[in-house]
Amino acid sequence: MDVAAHRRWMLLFLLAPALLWLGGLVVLPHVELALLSLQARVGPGQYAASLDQYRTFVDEPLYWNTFVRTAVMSVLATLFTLLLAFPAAWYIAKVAQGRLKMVMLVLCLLPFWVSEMVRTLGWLILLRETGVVSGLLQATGLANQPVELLYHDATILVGLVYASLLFMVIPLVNSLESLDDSLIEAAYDLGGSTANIVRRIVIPHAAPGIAAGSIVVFMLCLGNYLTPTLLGGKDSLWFTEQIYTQFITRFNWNQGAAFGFLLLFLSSLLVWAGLKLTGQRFGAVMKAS
Amino acid sequence: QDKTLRLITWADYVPKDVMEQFTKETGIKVEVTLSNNEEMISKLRATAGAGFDLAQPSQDRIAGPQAEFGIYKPMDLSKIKSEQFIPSMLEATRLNTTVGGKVYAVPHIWGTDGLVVNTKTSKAADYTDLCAAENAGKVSMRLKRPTLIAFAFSMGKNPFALYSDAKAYGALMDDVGKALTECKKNVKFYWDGKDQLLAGMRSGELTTAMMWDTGGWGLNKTNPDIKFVAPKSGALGWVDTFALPAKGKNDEAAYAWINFNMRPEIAAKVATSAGNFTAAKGGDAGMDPVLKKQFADSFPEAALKNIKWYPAVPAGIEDIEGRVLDRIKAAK
Amino acid sequence: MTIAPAVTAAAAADRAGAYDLQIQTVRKRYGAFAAVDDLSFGVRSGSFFSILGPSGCGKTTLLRMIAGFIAPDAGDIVIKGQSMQGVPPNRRPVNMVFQHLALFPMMTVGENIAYGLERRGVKGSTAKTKVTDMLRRVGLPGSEGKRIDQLSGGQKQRVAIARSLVLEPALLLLDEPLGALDLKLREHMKVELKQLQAEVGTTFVYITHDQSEALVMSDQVAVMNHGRFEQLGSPQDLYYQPQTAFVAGFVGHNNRIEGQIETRNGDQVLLRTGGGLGLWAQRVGAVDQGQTASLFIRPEAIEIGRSPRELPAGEPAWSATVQAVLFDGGNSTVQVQEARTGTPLQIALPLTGRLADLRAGETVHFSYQPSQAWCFAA
Amino acid sequence: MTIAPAVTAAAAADRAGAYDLQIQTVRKRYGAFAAVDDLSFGVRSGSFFSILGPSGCGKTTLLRMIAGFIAPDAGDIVIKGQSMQGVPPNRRPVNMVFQHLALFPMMTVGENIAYGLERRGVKGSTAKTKVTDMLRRVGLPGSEGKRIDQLSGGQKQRVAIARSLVLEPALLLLDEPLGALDLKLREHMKVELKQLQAEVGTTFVYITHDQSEALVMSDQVAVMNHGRFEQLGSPQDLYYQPQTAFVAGFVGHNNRIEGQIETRNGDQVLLRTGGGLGLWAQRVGAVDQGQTASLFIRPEAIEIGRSPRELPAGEPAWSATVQAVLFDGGNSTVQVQEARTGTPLQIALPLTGRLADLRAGETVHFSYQPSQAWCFAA
Amino acid sequence: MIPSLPRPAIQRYGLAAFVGAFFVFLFVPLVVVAVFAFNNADYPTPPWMGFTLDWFFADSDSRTGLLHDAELLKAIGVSAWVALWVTVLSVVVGTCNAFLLERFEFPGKSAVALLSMVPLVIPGVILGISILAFASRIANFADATWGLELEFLRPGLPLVILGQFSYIVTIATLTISASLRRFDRTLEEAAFNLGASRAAVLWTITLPYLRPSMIGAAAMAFLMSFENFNTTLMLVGSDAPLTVLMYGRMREGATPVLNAVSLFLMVASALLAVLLMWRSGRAPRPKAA
Ligand SMILES: Nc1ncnc2c1ncn2[C@@H]1O[C@H](COP(=O)(O)OP(=O)(O)OP(=O)(O)O)[C@@H](O)[C@H]1O
Ligand SMILES: Nc1ncnc2c1ncn2[C@@H]1O[C@H](COP(=O)(O)OP(=O)(O)OP(=O)(O)O)[C@@H](O)[C@H]1O
Ligand SMILES: NCCCCNCCCN
Ligand SMILES: [Mg+2]
Ligand SMILES: [Mg+2]
Repeated sequence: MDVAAHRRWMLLFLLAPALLWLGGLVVLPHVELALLSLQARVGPGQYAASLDQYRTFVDEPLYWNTFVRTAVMSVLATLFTLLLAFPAAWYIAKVAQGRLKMVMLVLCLLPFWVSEMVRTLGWLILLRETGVVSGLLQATGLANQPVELLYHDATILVGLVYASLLFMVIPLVNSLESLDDSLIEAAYDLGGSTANIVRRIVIPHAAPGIAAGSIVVFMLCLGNYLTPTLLGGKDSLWFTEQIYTQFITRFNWNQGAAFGFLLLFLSSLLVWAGLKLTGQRFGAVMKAS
Repeated sequence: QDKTLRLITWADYVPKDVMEQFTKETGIKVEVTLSNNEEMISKLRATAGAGFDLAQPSQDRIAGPQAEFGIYKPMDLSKIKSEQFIPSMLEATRLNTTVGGKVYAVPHIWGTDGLVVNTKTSKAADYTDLCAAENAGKVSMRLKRPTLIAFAFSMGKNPFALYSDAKAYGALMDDVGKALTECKKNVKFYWDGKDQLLAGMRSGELTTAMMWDTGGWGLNKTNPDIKFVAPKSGALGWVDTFALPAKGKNDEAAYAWINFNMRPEIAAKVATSAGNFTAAKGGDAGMDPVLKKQFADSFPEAALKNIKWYPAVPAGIEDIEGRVLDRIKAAK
Repeated sequence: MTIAPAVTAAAAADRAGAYDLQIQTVRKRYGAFAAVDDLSFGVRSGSFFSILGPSGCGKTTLLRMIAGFIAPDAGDIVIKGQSMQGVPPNRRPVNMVFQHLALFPMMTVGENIAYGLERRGVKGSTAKTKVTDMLRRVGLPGSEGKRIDQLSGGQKQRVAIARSLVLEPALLLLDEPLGALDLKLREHMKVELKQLQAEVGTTFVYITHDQSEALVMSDQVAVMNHGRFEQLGSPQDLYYQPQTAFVAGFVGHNNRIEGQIETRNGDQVLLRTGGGLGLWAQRVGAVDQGQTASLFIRPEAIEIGRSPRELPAGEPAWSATVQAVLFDGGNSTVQVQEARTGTPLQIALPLTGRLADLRAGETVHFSYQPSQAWCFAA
Repeated sequence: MTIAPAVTAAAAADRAGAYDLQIQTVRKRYGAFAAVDDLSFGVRSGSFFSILGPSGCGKTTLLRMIAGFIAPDAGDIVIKGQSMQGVPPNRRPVNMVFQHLALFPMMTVGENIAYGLERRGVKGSTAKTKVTDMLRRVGLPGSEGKRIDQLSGGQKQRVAIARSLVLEPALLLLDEPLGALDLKLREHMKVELKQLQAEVGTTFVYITHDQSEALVMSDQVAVMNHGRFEQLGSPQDLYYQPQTAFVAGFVGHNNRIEGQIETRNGDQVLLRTGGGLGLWAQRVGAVDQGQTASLFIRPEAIEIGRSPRELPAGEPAWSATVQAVLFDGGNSTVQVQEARTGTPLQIALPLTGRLADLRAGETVHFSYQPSQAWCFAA
Repeated sequence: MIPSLPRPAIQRYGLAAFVGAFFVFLFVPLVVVAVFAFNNADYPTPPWMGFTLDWFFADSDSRTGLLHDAELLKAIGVSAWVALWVTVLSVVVGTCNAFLLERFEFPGKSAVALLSMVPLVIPGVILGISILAFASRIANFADATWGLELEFLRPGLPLVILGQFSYIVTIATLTISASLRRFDRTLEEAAFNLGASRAAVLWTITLPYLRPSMIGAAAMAFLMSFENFNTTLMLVGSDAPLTVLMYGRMREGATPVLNAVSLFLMVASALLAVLLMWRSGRAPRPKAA
């Protein structure tokens, strides 16, 4: 067969699954979501086009507050995750050698291979008022009565950071590994201090990795459902929980769809702003991850 | 014939031995999915009534969703051995679950919502005591509609009477919302899964909670200090039912399961497992004497009379409640 | 083995002024393996000093000890008269040009060069002037704003050197900086680097495994092997008076012929190969009659002609058969086998192109001066 | 420009037997840019044919057209008398050795070599025998089971060639296969590759930008530039009789001097530089009095001495000042400036080491034979 | 900094201590979950009531150990079944995508490339909901128009598989693309030149080269599917995968058998990791985690 024709057939053959996937499972479902969000119930089983769902979001400060709160907590969780993951990633990428490095990488992966449920169960055992940590605190005399460590915002943050670490560590390790040691040596040789080298050499080099990790972690936090609901207390408003509530306990798909869309839109806006601010491009960043 | 029955129901409604016995007798395997009212409805809505052969929503949550989403099919009462049911319950359920002249459910298990109290550490006697200063930080409730209704009653109102007047109901709910918002500082957490609550009571982290009677009686078995108390303003009475999803594929098995379950000896076993009472005639006879005693303790004559039975929820009410619940959740 | 300006700790003090760098019995072991083995030498101020040796001989280890990235197990490193014991790399008056240059890709050319200045607190217009000036000196005036990836290989080279030189180090250390360049560019940069060093006058310590680089650029070359110096001297010393068989084989092309010493006559010995060929050569070191030895003779030290008459008179001559002509213009050689014993030899063809038309199978004649061949104990 | 065995489509038929490969006005354009520009030539059976040219001149494009990876825009490629139009690469009787060898890392040496045989349906013991035999021929007997990453650079080289040769192609195409090797190994493989080709007798088409490789190994060399052949001939032809200024500059080292033709005397012309230096040279092509021209003279074609007496009598001589001595053993050169005009020249030092002690600043004298210098129209 | 630079002891030990603490943080929740699998109590929470193996082996009226908990065992089976399909689909489509994105140019390619990374940052709940909504729309339409009941579009395992596949395939695509990008295409040309047909080149050269990354992607896909909750929750029907079942149990009545099954998950994934490491000599590392 003629080479060009052959390539055209191959292209079609390969394009088909990709388009089915992206169209059928990503684009069209979101179009459906958008359509749903633009309808309101007018009677039993009857719906009409309407902006009510979005109006609710605007009119009712509760939802907007929930979103802001979710976003702020997610940003905080992302920052803490970055701060925590960076030294560990540095150690894995630059200090550990050979076997140790491999073992450490696998150790990082393992917790994420057992389900989020199990990890959360672990935190529940650890942190509840009658839990392990509280017991330890009392046994060591650091506390004289049971301490409730669950149901605080800080608990949610711990849970979120924990659930996100891997997704930060891996892109960081990937990008730090590609940093040639001799660049650091050269900077040091030219008189650079540790802080300066980190600021001028390491961070600029790792920027795509940092951005990739941060985006994924931010979106994961924002979209998390289990951790805030199980670890969070009576004030733990989480936007995905609102969406879930609308869909499941209120049977209001239209409202839920609008919330879902708003979450997607507002978070994309945040990510976009973050990328713009740091001068990165999404495609390049995700490739780096 | 199809050899499995896909059942979506509450925890503890299908004890292992009952399931095994059923399978042995009929050759039908039972696949159980645990759920609650809202999730049951949502699931069936998403499937347009497919995916399950039998569901067990509460009787008050059938008519509304059926009108809205058409997720159930009418019961063929001729296939039900109606002689196995307590007639008054069957009749009450029939009334509440009739839509367009067709009946959609038969009763299975009934019980109440009230207070679970650790009598050693708490003296709560009505819902409003959940908000008493002395119980601060040691109480829990669900952030769901029963709580709103319970508080309305304890505030001296009758919410059920306002079901038909959306505006008045809304105003009442706003008041209840305010009270509950006030109360929020007292709450350790709003429980969602029953296990979370039970663990809290068991460990002493909680002293008082609004919950189903069954939870209180269960705890009472291991810790006699914990009791189920019918609140002064009245316990809320519910009936969980059997209903057929619109696109169930194995109605035969569903009817078989219903009739099997309503046999007195089976009903007794189920009721014991669930810790509640059954709508099966004569089921009480075979029930755990301990449970009977607990029931008698919790429900003196007056309290039994004072039980407020949920009427069917008209459409639209849940929207009003939802908004109020969200506000409570969001309040600082 | 003689190391020319071997510096003992005692002698070092007197002559400190003349030396920018003194290495005093420095040693580095990895386990039982000595990467650098009790090495001592000095590098004169302002000179271009090369360390030449095969891969793995310890060059990089030595250089990194001088730079301070590796601490020696024993011995001292003295730079400009100051012991470097305990001085971290960023406090040493030396700078390093890395094998792959290690230019900072996230900075412009100007920022790269200014980096070290800024770290010293030199900022603003002073720094700017220095950068501009430095770029001019390395032949890249006005390139401050360019990105690193806009530079060619040779330009990157010069920026890397400029980045170090702008700090005016006492010593510039270069670790095979031409290794990554292609052949033609390497040829060119060799000459350029030598000129640059002559202009700026900074002492260069340059390591390489390419003998041509070391010979062309250096004032002094140390040939390193197994963590030790085999010989230290001027390029000509190494080429014309190799002190060890290793140096003779490593520096320049050489024919190596094994045999036994048959006779000794003063400093000249007669080596007899297994095949029976007898060759006279200079004896180097303690090699004597009866011993097995290696004889080295460079392809260009052998005279060749179609008839014996073309050879210089007075030297013994042999006839040989041409196996292959490796025509390479001015670097052409022939591979021959001595007629009687079959001993293989490589012989350079005259630059004039006189024998350019030789063909495999022809008979040729060759001779050499024993003073241009060396014999080492094997 | 004359292309020696230029083959026209008509003439091709007669001589098909003598040629394994005929390229007939083949062209490949990328946009307006002609990577290969109406090229025609033939490669004789059993010869070692090199294409030498600078980076980007179109060598790889040409080779890939022969292999069938790129379709020519125009012209035909004839292999063993068969037109290759429409024949896909896996059906052509040619095999290719890739620049980075492209050995299959997931297979053993044996599996690599057997790969092509298996594709032809040759399996089992027949294939095994062929592989064993091939490995023996390339000097790696018994290496079947080795993994690719256990081989040295030179061994990989041989496996890559074996993998192609085992298919007994009419033509073996080699795309700078020595490019990735280090210097010493490259020197060695040059000789080895030439020997191998002579033994197996397969026609080799070899491309390289390294003139030394082309000269040492080839029977015929084509010098390519901008998609065309500048000259095609034996290595000696190219070196001693360059037909174009490009060839003179590209093949071997050369001094290039610009000026104007002052006089012509038969085939010799006198070139006068801007500085006033007058030099005689062979005229190549149509360059004549009054024209600007470039004169080329090789560093090794210039005689040099400390006094004029050391120079051959009868040729004009000049004096000059030494700028730098680039000592590189047998390849040493001096950079000098002619005393009166300052014209810079590079002169090779005699192989004998006679002038090894020259220093910058000394005065030297030089002369050359005009027959060894060429003048081209600029 | 890197080991070749002298660092003050405090920095050196500080970093090592930090990394130690990091791994403790990572593993403490898992360790307590594992330990409480042996607690002789009826609830998966403290206090510690003594050691027992009941939660693995018991089969009495009051206690059902992992080995006899038919529901749990079935859920593991369901999860494995789902994971298997998700793995096969993700690797096959991921490989096609990798070829499409690395080997072909076509109009709109950059949009396809960008879009194919988007599922990574869509919250799982929203992905689940949108697919649910879209699928119901089609199913309802088919039902209403042709009376056709398209059961696979109703909540159930097929939809769970599609939902998980919709974002796991992104990870497979990134992993396999990265490997394909590093692939030296001259290997293919060499094979072609040695007489191989196009199919033979693919089969004998390209796919074997991609095999390690395909195995890595498969392992990753399997584990991510196994542990997925958010998307699955929205799409399950009557067959509950393990995570959904565990969630239900955690809400409605948990025993330490949950800890026991968690311990089983940890051991299984650790074994898988060791197997992969041993086979490839390199830590399995997901692209974009
Ligand atoms: N950290 C180390 N641990 C163990 N051995 C080492 C270490 N660093 C270097 N070596 C060994 O020390 C020897 C000298 O290494 P070095 O890098 O100094 O060689 P080199 O002369 O620079 O070689 P090249 O020309 O290949 O760069 C080598 O044999 C090397 O294997
Ligand atoms: N696909 C292409 N599209 C556009 N231009 C091309 C393409 N392939 C090659 N070229 C151009 O054609 C010219 C010849 O390329 P080719 O690869 O044949 O050079 P070469 O002689 O092999 O060079 P090198 O020695 O660097 O390998 C180059 O200028 C190159 O930029
Ligand atoms: N509002 C209706 C509540 C129904 C509760 N059913 C409880 C079942 C407890 N096992
Ligand atoms: Mg080195
Ligand atoms: Mg090329």
